[in-house]
Parts: sequence; structure tokens; C-alpha cells
Amino acid sequence: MGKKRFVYMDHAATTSTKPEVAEAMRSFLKENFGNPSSMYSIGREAREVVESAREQLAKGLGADPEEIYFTSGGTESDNWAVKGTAFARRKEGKHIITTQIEHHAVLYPCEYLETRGFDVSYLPVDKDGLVDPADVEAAIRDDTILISVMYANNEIGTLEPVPEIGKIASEKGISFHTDAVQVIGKVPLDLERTHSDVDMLSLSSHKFYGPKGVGALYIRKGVEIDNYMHGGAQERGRRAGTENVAGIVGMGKAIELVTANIEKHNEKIRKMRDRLMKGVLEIPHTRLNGHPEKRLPGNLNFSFEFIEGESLLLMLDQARICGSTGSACTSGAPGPSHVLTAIGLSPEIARGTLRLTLGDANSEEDIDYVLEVLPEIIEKLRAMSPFYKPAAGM
Amino acid sequence: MGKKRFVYMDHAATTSTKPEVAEAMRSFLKENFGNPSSMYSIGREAREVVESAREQLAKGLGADPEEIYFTSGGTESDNWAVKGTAFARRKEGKHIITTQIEHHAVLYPCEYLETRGFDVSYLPVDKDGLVDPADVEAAIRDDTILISVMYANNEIGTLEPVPEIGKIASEKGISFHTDAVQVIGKVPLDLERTHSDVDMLSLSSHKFYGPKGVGALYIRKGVEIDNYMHGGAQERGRRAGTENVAGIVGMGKAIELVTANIEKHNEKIRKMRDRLMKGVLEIPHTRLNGHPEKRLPGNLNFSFEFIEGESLLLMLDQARICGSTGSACTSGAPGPSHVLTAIGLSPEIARGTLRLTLGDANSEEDIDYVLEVLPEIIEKLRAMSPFYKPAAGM
Amino acid sequence: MYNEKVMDHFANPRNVGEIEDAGGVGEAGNPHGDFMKIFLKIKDNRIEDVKFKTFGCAAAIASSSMATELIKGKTLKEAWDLTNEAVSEALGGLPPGKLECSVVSREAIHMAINEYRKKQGLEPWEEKQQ
Amino acid sequence: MYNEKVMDHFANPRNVGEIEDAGGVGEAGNPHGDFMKIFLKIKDNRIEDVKFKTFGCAAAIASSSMATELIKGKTLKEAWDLTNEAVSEALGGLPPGKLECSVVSREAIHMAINEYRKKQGLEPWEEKQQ
Ligand SMILES: Cc1ncc(COP(=O)(O)O)c(C=O)c1O
Ligand SMILES: Cc1ncc(COP(=O)(O)O)c(C=O)c1O
Repeated sequence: MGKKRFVYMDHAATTSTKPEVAEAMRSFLKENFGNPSSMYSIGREAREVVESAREQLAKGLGADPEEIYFTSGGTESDNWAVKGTAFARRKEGKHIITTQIEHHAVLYPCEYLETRGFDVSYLPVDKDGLVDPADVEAAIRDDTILISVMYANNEIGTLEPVPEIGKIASEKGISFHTDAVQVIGKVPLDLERTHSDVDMLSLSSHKFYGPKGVGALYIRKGVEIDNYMHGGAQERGRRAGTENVAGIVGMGKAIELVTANIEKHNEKIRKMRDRLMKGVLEIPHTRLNGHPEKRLPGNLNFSFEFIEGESLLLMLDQARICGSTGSACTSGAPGPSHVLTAIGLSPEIARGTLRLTLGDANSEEDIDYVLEVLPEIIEKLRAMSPFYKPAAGM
Repeated sequence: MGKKRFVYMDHAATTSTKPEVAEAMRSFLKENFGNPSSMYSIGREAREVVESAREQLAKGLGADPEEIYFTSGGTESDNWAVKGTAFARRKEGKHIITTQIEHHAVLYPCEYLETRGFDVSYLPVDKDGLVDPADVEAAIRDDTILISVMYANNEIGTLEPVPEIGKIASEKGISFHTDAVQVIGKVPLDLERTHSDVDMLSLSSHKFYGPKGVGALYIRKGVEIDNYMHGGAQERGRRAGTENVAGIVGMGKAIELVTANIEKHNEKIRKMRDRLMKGVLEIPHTRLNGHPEKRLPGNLNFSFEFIEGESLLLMLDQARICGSTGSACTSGAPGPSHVLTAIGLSPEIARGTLRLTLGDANSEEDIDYVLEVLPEIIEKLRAMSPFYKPAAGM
Repeated sequence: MYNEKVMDHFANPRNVGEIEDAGGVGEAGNPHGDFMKIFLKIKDNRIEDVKFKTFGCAAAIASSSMATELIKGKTLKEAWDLTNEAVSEALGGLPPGKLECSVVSREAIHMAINEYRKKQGLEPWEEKQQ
Repeated sequence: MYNEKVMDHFANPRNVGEIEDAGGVGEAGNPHGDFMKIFLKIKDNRIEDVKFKTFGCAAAIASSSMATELIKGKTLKEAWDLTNEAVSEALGGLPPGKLECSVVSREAIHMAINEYRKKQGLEPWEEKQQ
């Protein structure tokens, strides 16, 4: 057997930096090392490129540059949005609404706030992972100060009705945050026009072909929020810490590239995704998790009965195919993921879950290869399983 | 006049990444883009290099790798140490001791904690910027839970008596944190042996020739501290967020390089520094700020009477010399810095402050050039000043 | 995370299968964790052949494979005394937190041996307090 | 942060110095902020020559330089009416937060003009509420 094809299908976990992104960053890791707070030449240059990146982000989101704050990633953006809003508005109320399928970067700050006297409602989702805006409306109390609902789920790819929920929040004067980490470059966003009810939005550079360790929080002008990272006067006094200049430059370039032609990109990805989906669903005892239509173009999440996720991943890895089970950020943690539990999967079924997320790295040949290899691996593992009774004739 | 020499003398603001550091990072911004939480090949590779960097940091600090937690920089490390300790130990007490000359990344978290029911004592310093351990002892109350004193001040370079203060804290069972951002590669640290009273220590990669946007918090085993960044299970469940792999790798390489031969490096820097100091102090109406001996090897901080700092910096910039006035992180903020105020400088004198911090980028020719240019600029600006009366004959 | 030996026993597990007329059959674990079923062919108080089926993570599968290798040809007493640690050691070590995934092997072996002993009209052996 | 014109007037300020027998002298500001001293030579109600000394940031120095350029040769009334905004505009704009650094120029000019008027036995002009 020759050298196996390397197939990366875990774009929801992280993405490779695009060559143009790495190129844009290069000099800021070398000769252009100035601190943007410094007044002299190389400091001013650093300041300028940081501000250009801010404009690139603003353009990509349909926002004003003054509404973009650089952070160290999606996690910090989520922590800031949730805790910063809670503490800023705590005199108005103690109630927060979120969902059971948020990323831990939203869920755990919420749980932390519960230990600080806040009350959090974790809304359920239906079997496809959808939050019902009517549930949001029903959960609102007089003392609700924040609603945080993710734009798309990182595990099952379901797209939530963010505009509808934003409208409800806005009508009641409740701050509305959305974790958009998974949708940058996949869903066209215009915060000024189509998403004017979103008050805060989190993003993370490495999910859209930028570098790791940098992200941003969009904060609409006038929205009340406490600082989270206290210290120097960076980011107009709202987020302290010497700027990650190279990272910010890379993220700016990345958002410019991924928002340039979202529809064309999605079409290509969706076509591959649908073929892969069809092929995989031909494997017996297999189900697709997440909403059949309202889902990210590159996301597939399957449960295979009689299969254990880790074994499956490692077998795929031996075939040089990269996928994940549950969320990449929580692998290593035992038990089925909170998302799979929330959509009602039994622990047995949840155990055999595989997420394949397509992106730039993929081609039709990858689909061919996975469709060749995956059924064999499933069969091999099932043959080893004490639970599996092959159909007659097999 | 030919092309002017470029002289970078602002190493306390930031440093260039060493070529070996940039080289070590390179592939992690390109082909090796795996998420360290992922189980497949490129994920495991990323995990391995993150753990190697953790070992490099541990070695550089004389710590155990399990005591190193990666963060987004000095600011986050300081925020985590101060707020994380306060909230973890709040049942034992509400009192915190720090100094008036801490970086804002410690001071502002303390001020924030005051709005959350904590009590903070900001200890004064003497005219050289030294904290008196007896003052620390005297400030301790029954409900003191945290003492945070920086290892060396970023503006005036004064080295604080950290071991003595650590001992006092340790005897009383009070958590002790030190902001060591300015001393990595300049003061040999051995947290196991010579600094066993330090419970937490902050550092920031870009201050020691590593990349920006990454740092670490050392947390001694068994020390009580709440999480600050909540979310995924990274950093053994204590600091969430996808790891900045390239940044971490760069920081690991950087600490290895800068701790390899601290004494030899300091000797070289100190020799240049002392010649520069002697030359600059020949300019009339000039004083040196900070302790004459107990100071960082590369730090110089002068006040020139009848001179305004910004003008001086810009004139120096026109001569291609990079320096700073006050702390780089707060430039843009009006009024004299809190550090210069704390050592008793009048606002008039503080106004004419210049910090020159030497490091890798400098050579003896730089010293020559600054000693040639700086007196002329001072003279030019003074000639413009309505306050300055030149000595007779000038 | 796993060493090469573990990966070898995971990817190419030895003794996978069933024995139709097994002298002792045992199973352990649960279907949303790791689960193992073991089949012993016993002759003259010795394990002449052994087969298993396991549902579980790589550590569980590799441990099943190694455990069956280690007990093959051994007396029942020797097989009974096999510890997780011995299995893990034979595998060159399991990663932290994964040692527990090898527990099912020991439990399944014990159950199979006792099933055999009961069929033979012998007292089942008792688990030592571990 | 500063544009080229500002940097030019900062690095090469026009009209720096003192006038020994100035018809009007004015000063404004404070020694821990920006401070300017201005010297006017006045003839036929016109500013025939002007010199200044300024302690302060680049914006203060550049504004001083530009303000003196703008009032040279002008009538006292024209000089009085010079606004910070006009100075800033002539400089191609000052960065946000730096417009206030040009205030000392206007104040010093006003003080010098009124000192002159008082010496001439004239009523000092009054500051308009800005
Ligand atoms: C939906 C979502 N939110 C937040 C995060 C956290 O982002 P990061 O790990 O870059 O901090 C992730 C990714 O891990 C995510 O998928
Ligand atoms: C003493 C000290 N502490 C903390 C910081 C903050 O580090 P960073 O800006 O890298 O977050 C700095 C530098 O700005 C510093 O000099």
C-alpha cells in the first residue's frame, strides 16, 4: 500500500493559517517588533497595522472599527461578554438566559456567575439542537439582564435563530450576546444592517484560517459592559495588555479573505459535504446529529451504533484522516458531551459519535477516500464489539 | 548627513523576537496547525511542543512543569493571580497588600476588587522606589489573604526585596504573588530553591525576546486560586482557550535562550548602561530616577529639568533613537506616571522623564550615538523653554 | 498519547472473536463505557484458548488483547491473579487516567473463570479487596 | 500620530526667541503642563514681529510656531480673533485630544495684546465666552 492520503476534516477544531495570513504576519514576528503604545517610528507602524486590522474586522462584520476589541481568543471574548455584562448590569438584575448547548466558554462563566449570586436559565433545545425563540421569550423575567445564544453549535453545526432572539432581547432592553466563533466566513454578517439587535459578538481567529491565540469581541456602541482584563490603556482603555500585533494582523487578513466570497465558498463545501453525508449514511445503524438543513455548510456529525468514539478516531488517524468526537475542546473529558445529551442522545449512542468538518483543506478526492476507508473501519470495530449482531448474510 | 543609526533603547516596552524564536515558531503558523486537544497526529504533535515549551519554562524558572500555566500575556497573568486569589480565599479575609508602584495590570485589578468588597493597602516606596519589608509586615492584618509586590519596576528599574517579603507572607500563610515581567533573563530565578516563598509569578514573553500575546503564570502546587478564564479543559482544566501553539513554542525557546547565561549578558549590558548613565548625567539639571544600585542592568530613567517628555521622545525619534517617557503601557495618558509620583517627583520634574532600556539590540556604538545626540536635543529644547536660564557664558 | 505497543494491540488486536463451546464466558463493563466479553477454552486447569470482543476506547481494546495474550496457556490460578498493572506494564504503560480502562479485562476473566468453576461444581473464587 | 506639517513646525519651529523691547508680552499655561511665553513688536496697530518660547508637547510647540506665523503682519484685532481651530487647521489637523495643547497660544497672544493696550492707556479687550 502506498503513502496514504492526509485528510483534515476537523475545521471546527482549528484551521491552518492561509498562506497570505502567514505572509502578512511574518515581518511582525521579526523586524517590525514595535509596541503599538510607543511613540517612535516602529511603535507607530505597529499601531497603524493594528488599526488596519481593526478596519478589516469591522468591514467583515459590517461594524464600526470602534466597536471591535481585540482579545486572546474566543474563550476570552465569551468570558468578557458574559461576566462583563453581568457585573455591569448587576444593579438592574441578576438573571441570565442561555442554552444548554453553548460552548463551555459561555457555560462555565455562567456557572461561575451562579456562585456569585446570579441566576441562570439554561434553555433546552429540540432533537435537532434548535432553541425555540418562544422559550427565550417565556424565560424572560423582570430582572433578566443578558441573553447569550450561540450562532452555530460547534459540535452538531445547528444554526440558531439569532436574529429572532436578538429582536426579543432588544425589545425588552436586555443585552444580547452571540458566540459566532463557528460562523465567521460561513454566514454573512452585517451588524449594522441585518444584525442590529446583536449587542456583543465573539470570534476566534484560528477558526477562520487565522493564527491561534487571538480573537475579538464586538461591542456595539453604548452597550454597558465592565472591563475584564484590567491594566494598561490599550484598546481605548477597555482591554489591557500589549497587543498581539502579529496575531492581530493575521486575523485581519484572515477575515478579509474568508468574507470575500462566502456564498461561493459555501457552495463548494456544501456540495462535498452532502456527498459525504449521503455516503456515510449508507452505513447501517448510522444517524446524523444536528438539524438536517439549518446547519453549518461544512459540518457533519454522525452517531454509529456499536462504535466507541475514541477507537474510531484512532483508526481514522491511522488512515491519516483527522476527525473528532464531541467537541475538540473537551476531548479527554469523560462521558458524552453536553450537546449530545441536550439533543437527547442516549449515552450508548453518543459514545459512537464522529464529527467531520470540512473546509479549505478538502477536495472531492478526500470525500472519495473517507467514503472508502470509513465503512471498513466501522465494520472492523463492529466486528470486535460484543453488542453487534451483523445482519444475516454479512 | 548620512543615514542615521537606528538605536532601539526601549527593551522594557518590548523586545524583538530572537531569530531562533521566530524560526522555532515558523512551522506552527503554517503546516503544523493542529489543535493540541485533538487526538490525531497533528494534534498530538501540537500537544508535544506545548509540553516541551512548558518544560523549558519550568527549567528557566526552577519550577515543575505542572506549575506553569500559559496565558495571553503579563496582563492576564497578573489579573488571574490577583483576582483568582482574592475570590478563592475570600472566605478567609478581604485584605490585600500591594504597592503604589505596581504595573496597572496589578493595580487596576486591585482597584476593581475594592469595588467588590475587598480592602487594599497600597504601600508607599522610598525615593529610590524601594518597598520596605517592615512596611509590609506592619500592614498585615488578620484578614490579609494576598500580598503582591513586583520583582522589578518597569519604569525606574528598581529591584524590590522579593525574597524578604515572600518570607514574611509565607510565615503568615498569606499568598504571595510577584510580577516578574521585567526580570526574566535578567535575574536568575529558582522557584524551588532560592524563591520557595513565591506562590505565583507572572511573566510576559515579549519582554524577553519572545512573541507578543503570550505569557505564563507560575502557580506553586497547592496554592489556592480560582480559575479566571473559564471554558474548555485546556491547561489541566485551569486556563481555558485553544492554546496559542506558535506563541507558546516561541516563548519556550526564548526563555531557554535568555536564561542560558544571565550573568554574562548582564555584565555586557551593565557596562554599556553605566557608560551611558555617566555620560547623560553630565548634562546639567539631570537626575537619575530609581535605585542607584538595586536596579535592572539595562534600565536608565532620567529627569531633565525644563524638558517636556513627549517633545524629547519625538526629537529622539527624528534621530532614530527609540526611548520612552513613563511606562510604555500608559503613554497617551496625561499627567506624570504613578511611579514617578510615588518616588516623590514633582509634576514639573516628572514631565521631563526619559526611560532608556538596553538589551540585545544595543552595542557600544549606540551608546556613542546617544551620547552625541541627546545633549544636543536637550539643549535645543531647553533653548526653546521659557523657564530655562542658561548658565553664564552659554 | 498511547505508545506504539498499545497502538499495535489496538490496531491489530490478538484473539478477537468468540469460542462456540467455551468452557467459561465472562463479561464486564457497561454499554456507554467500556464493555468486554471473554471466552475461555479450558483443559487440565489451563487456558488452552481465549477469544474476546470489546467495545471501548483504545486502552480497553489493547488491554483486552494483551490480557488474553498473557493468560493464554496459563493455569486458571495464574490467570486469576493477573492484575491491571501487569497488563499495563506489558503494554509499556497506559496514559494517565487510562489505567481504569483495563479493569474490564480482569473482571471479565474472573467472571469467566468462576462461571467455569461453577459449571464444574467448584466454589467460585472470591475477589480480594483491591 | 502627528502629520508631517505638525512635525515640521515642531522640529523646526518658526519665530523661537525673545524680543528685548517687546511692545506686548504674554504667557499662558503651567509648568507641569504646557507653557508659552510670547513677545510682540507692534507698530501702527500691526504685529511687526513676534517671538515665542514654549515648554510642552509637540502639539504645543507646533501650535506656537504656527500661531506666530499666522499673526505676523496682522492687525491686533485679526490676531485677537485667531482661534485654536484655525491654528490646528493650518497645521493640517492635530490628533484627537491634542487640540487643547494649542490653547496656550491663543491665551498668550491675548495676554500680550492686552498688556500692550494697557500700556497704551486703552481698555483691555474682553474674552468672549467660548
Ligand atoms: C463555539 C465556540 N466558542 C468558543 C470557542 C473557544 O475559542 P478558543 O478556543 O479559540 O478560545 C470555540 C472553540 O473552541 C467554539 O467552537
Ligand atoms: C511590570 C509589568 N507587568 C505587566 C506588564 C503587562 O504585560 P503585557 O502588556 O505583556 O500584558 C508589563 C508590560 O507592559 C510590565 O512591565
